[in-house]
Amino acid sequence: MIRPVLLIALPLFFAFLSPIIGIWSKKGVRYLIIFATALNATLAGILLLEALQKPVFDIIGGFQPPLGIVLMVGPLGAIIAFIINLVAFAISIYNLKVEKEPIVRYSMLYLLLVMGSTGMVLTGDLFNLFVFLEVTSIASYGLAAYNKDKKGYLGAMKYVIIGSIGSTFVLLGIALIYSQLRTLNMLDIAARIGTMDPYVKIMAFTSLFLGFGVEAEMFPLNTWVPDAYDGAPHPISAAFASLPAKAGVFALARVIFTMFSFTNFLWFVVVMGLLTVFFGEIVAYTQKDLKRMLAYSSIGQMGMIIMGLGIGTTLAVEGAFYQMIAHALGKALLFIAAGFLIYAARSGKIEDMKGMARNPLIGIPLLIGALSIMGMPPFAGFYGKFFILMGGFSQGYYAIIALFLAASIVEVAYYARFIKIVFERGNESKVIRPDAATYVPLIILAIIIVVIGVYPKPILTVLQHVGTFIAGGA
Amino acid sequence: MIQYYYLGSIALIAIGMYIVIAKRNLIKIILGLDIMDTGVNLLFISIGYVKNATAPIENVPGPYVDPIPQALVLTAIVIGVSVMALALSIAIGIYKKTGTLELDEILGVKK
Amino acid sequence: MKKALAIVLAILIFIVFALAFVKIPFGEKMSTYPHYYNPITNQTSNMSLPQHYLTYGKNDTGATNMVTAIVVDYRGFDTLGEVTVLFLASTGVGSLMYVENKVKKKVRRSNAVVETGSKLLFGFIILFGAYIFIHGHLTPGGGFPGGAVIASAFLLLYLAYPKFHAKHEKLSVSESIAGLTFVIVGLIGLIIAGYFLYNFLPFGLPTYLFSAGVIPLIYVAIGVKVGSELTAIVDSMMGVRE
Amino acid sequence: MDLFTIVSIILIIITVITAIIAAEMKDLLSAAIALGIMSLIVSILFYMLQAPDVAITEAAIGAALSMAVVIFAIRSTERWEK
Repeated sequence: MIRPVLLIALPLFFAFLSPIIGIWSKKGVRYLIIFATALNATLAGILLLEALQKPVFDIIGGFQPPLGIVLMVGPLGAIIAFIINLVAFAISIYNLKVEKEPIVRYSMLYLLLVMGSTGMVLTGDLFNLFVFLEVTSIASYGLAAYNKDKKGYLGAMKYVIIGSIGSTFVLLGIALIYSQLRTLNMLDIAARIGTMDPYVKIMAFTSLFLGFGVEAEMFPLNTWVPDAYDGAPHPISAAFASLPAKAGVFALARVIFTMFSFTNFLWFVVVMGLLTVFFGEIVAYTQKDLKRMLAYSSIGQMGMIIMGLGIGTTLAVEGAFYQMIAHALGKALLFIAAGFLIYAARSGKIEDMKGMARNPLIGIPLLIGALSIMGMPPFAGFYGKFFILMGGFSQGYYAIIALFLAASIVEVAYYARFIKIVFERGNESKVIRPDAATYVPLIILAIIIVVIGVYPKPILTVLQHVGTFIAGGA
Repeated sequence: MIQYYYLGSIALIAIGMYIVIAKRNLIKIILGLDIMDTGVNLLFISIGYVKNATAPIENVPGPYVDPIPQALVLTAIVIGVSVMALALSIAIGIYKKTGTLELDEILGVKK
Repeated sequence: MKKALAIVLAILIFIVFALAFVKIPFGEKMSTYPHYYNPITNQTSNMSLPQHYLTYGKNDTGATNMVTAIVVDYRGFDTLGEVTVLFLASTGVGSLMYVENKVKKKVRRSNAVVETGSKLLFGFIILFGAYIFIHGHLTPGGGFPGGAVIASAFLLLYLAYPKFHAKHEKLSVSESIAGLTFVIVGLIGLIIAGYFLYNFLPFGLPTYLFSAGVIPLIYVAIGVKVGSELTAIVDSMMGVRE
Repeated sequence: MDLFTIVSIILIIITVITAIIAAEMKDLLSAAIALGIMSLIVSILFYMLQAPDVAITEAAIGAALSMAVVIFAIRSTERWEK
């Protein structure tokens, strides 16, 4: 039996340990980080098996909730935590490519980013969620500016400003809830949410929704996304798309379903999601820069997830979670590949990358990732989009479905254009062989994408628990 | 009637928000974020206040005020100063690269 | 134009939240607070959460300062996260302010009065900071203000001796050791009692210095950690002067 | 109105005014000092609201150290807002 708290305590332990190790060996710290994320992924996998039997509650400090803090891990939280740690493990291998000093500090920030995102998913306490949100975002600020060039600084600055406004809103929402219910435990809040004044309740919901929307890349609050992704080191762009973003959208799901269990206010979520999809996909189509295109595409995909949550039927939420998993895997893969392509072409422009992916070690995973993100049938991304569509259909959101499909077509269009360019014949002489730190994570991620696409039964088994999640369970 | 403490703290939050949106100087914006933080902290503490009560320390007789918001605000203050220090060091980095702190000039150069 | 928009938005936020806070009473008696509900045992309690802390806090944790009891014991996990946030900030500032080749800068000496005065004061300030965090479970104060006071002692040195530089490696080692202490105390609790951050030491007599189990231990760790982190932040920020 | 109310209202008004001064000052150093004064007054307010722990922390961290950090930052960049 495994305690969820280990997923947080062990990375912390390793992070606090690494400055001491860093005095002797910088290389040692980098391998320590790989080891820590691998250990975490394993533990998260075991935790997932346990959570499938029944939700795991880990009481911290020995005080019953709501007196103390409790970690609340249902099957859905466990699978998101597992995917986050798995992707984090893959990216930590790619981290070996980062050469810029101070590398020990970089490794610590990265490990704590993973820890913060995991904590956001596992916790069952509202204020604790805020603390982990801050851990995640402060680690992200530091990493976004790590390149110490103008692009990186500007992206990080935007991220800091918008992120701080978001966290102020989260705190305001917590203050509103606390002032009426005098509790911070999510399930306690859920049990007594009906006794809140309706106006205060809606204000609290909006504050929390906007606050977590920053990390979830929701529409009016996502202007930081392209700049921060563009300016960050390549592994960090990959990590941003799959760790804090997924943790943020899971926090949104917690707010919507676990705490507030709204049914008549969900159209608001759908509209926000749809706006996000449109903003992301259409701007992505106009981008010439690879990382910016992927960043905008990430916004579009996050919009689809938020929409799926907003439609609110079992099928649509299942789709949203499937999409979260597929997007975390696929986007991380594409960003790692993008890092290689930019390195090979010595330019961030897509048109300079002619034929750069003709090496099978890069090309095949890249193709798999892109097809999965586009939502092509045999790969992981297909089920997510399909379920969201079917869910919307059953609710009669026909206009929204049409718009959603249109956005998906735009997405297919620009990915097809990108694939065509990178596989085109031409300057074969310039194609270089990737080294192990690049292709190993790519292959790991590609294999997972294919496996859960071809054989989705395990994921679907986990997602059967969506019904209890929507009803307010763990 | 709305309480003056609440009004004051919401006013601080609104002033901070105004600075962040209207001002174009990076350090000014960071100061604005700090004002917003302070406003939220004051709001939290005033939520926990109980009339004619004392601080929640057992040496003095009760009734006591609500201790939870105080614990939360302790956390929030430290988080606020952490964000501020990091934001300032990013601003210094921007200054080193561009020689200015004005957002308009920085973004204007980029065009 | 942008200014007008910002003013309108600020006023809008003010009104919207003011309307929400009209509904929230100020300074009401604690007996009017809603009672809490335990989601695991499915029971509604007969008192509110703050009332529970104030009534049973001394028995549950052994501390006489309830804020400390909540910060370190009931919600100790938050505090661990918070310490991590500060650690991240000092790491982040350090990594952003990192320069490959440190150039020696010419600095002016400050005058003799300032130098001697700060030398005299330094010890006292450190002592005061240590007092604040060691007595955190008995009197107001605790690891965070205590650490900040210690950092301000170093700040004084930085101002009085422009050449003064705290060794970054030493700072990060003390940071690490304090952080590791916190995590290890938590893990020992997990091993002994099955709860992370469990207060496994005997509580002793309330109001005595050695009471409240692990709380003083954790607060000392937090104090050292906060002190060295804030000093590291100040040091990194000072490093950029020319 | 009792003394608590009167003193609180006066202090809150001063807090808001210092915040506005901090917003409108072109001299960043003065703005930072105004912010430090605001933090100090807020810490008095915390003390009046029976939160001594928070008051100490706000005075030590919010007023003293964060001001020091801001002033260092201003010293290594520029002092005047355009």
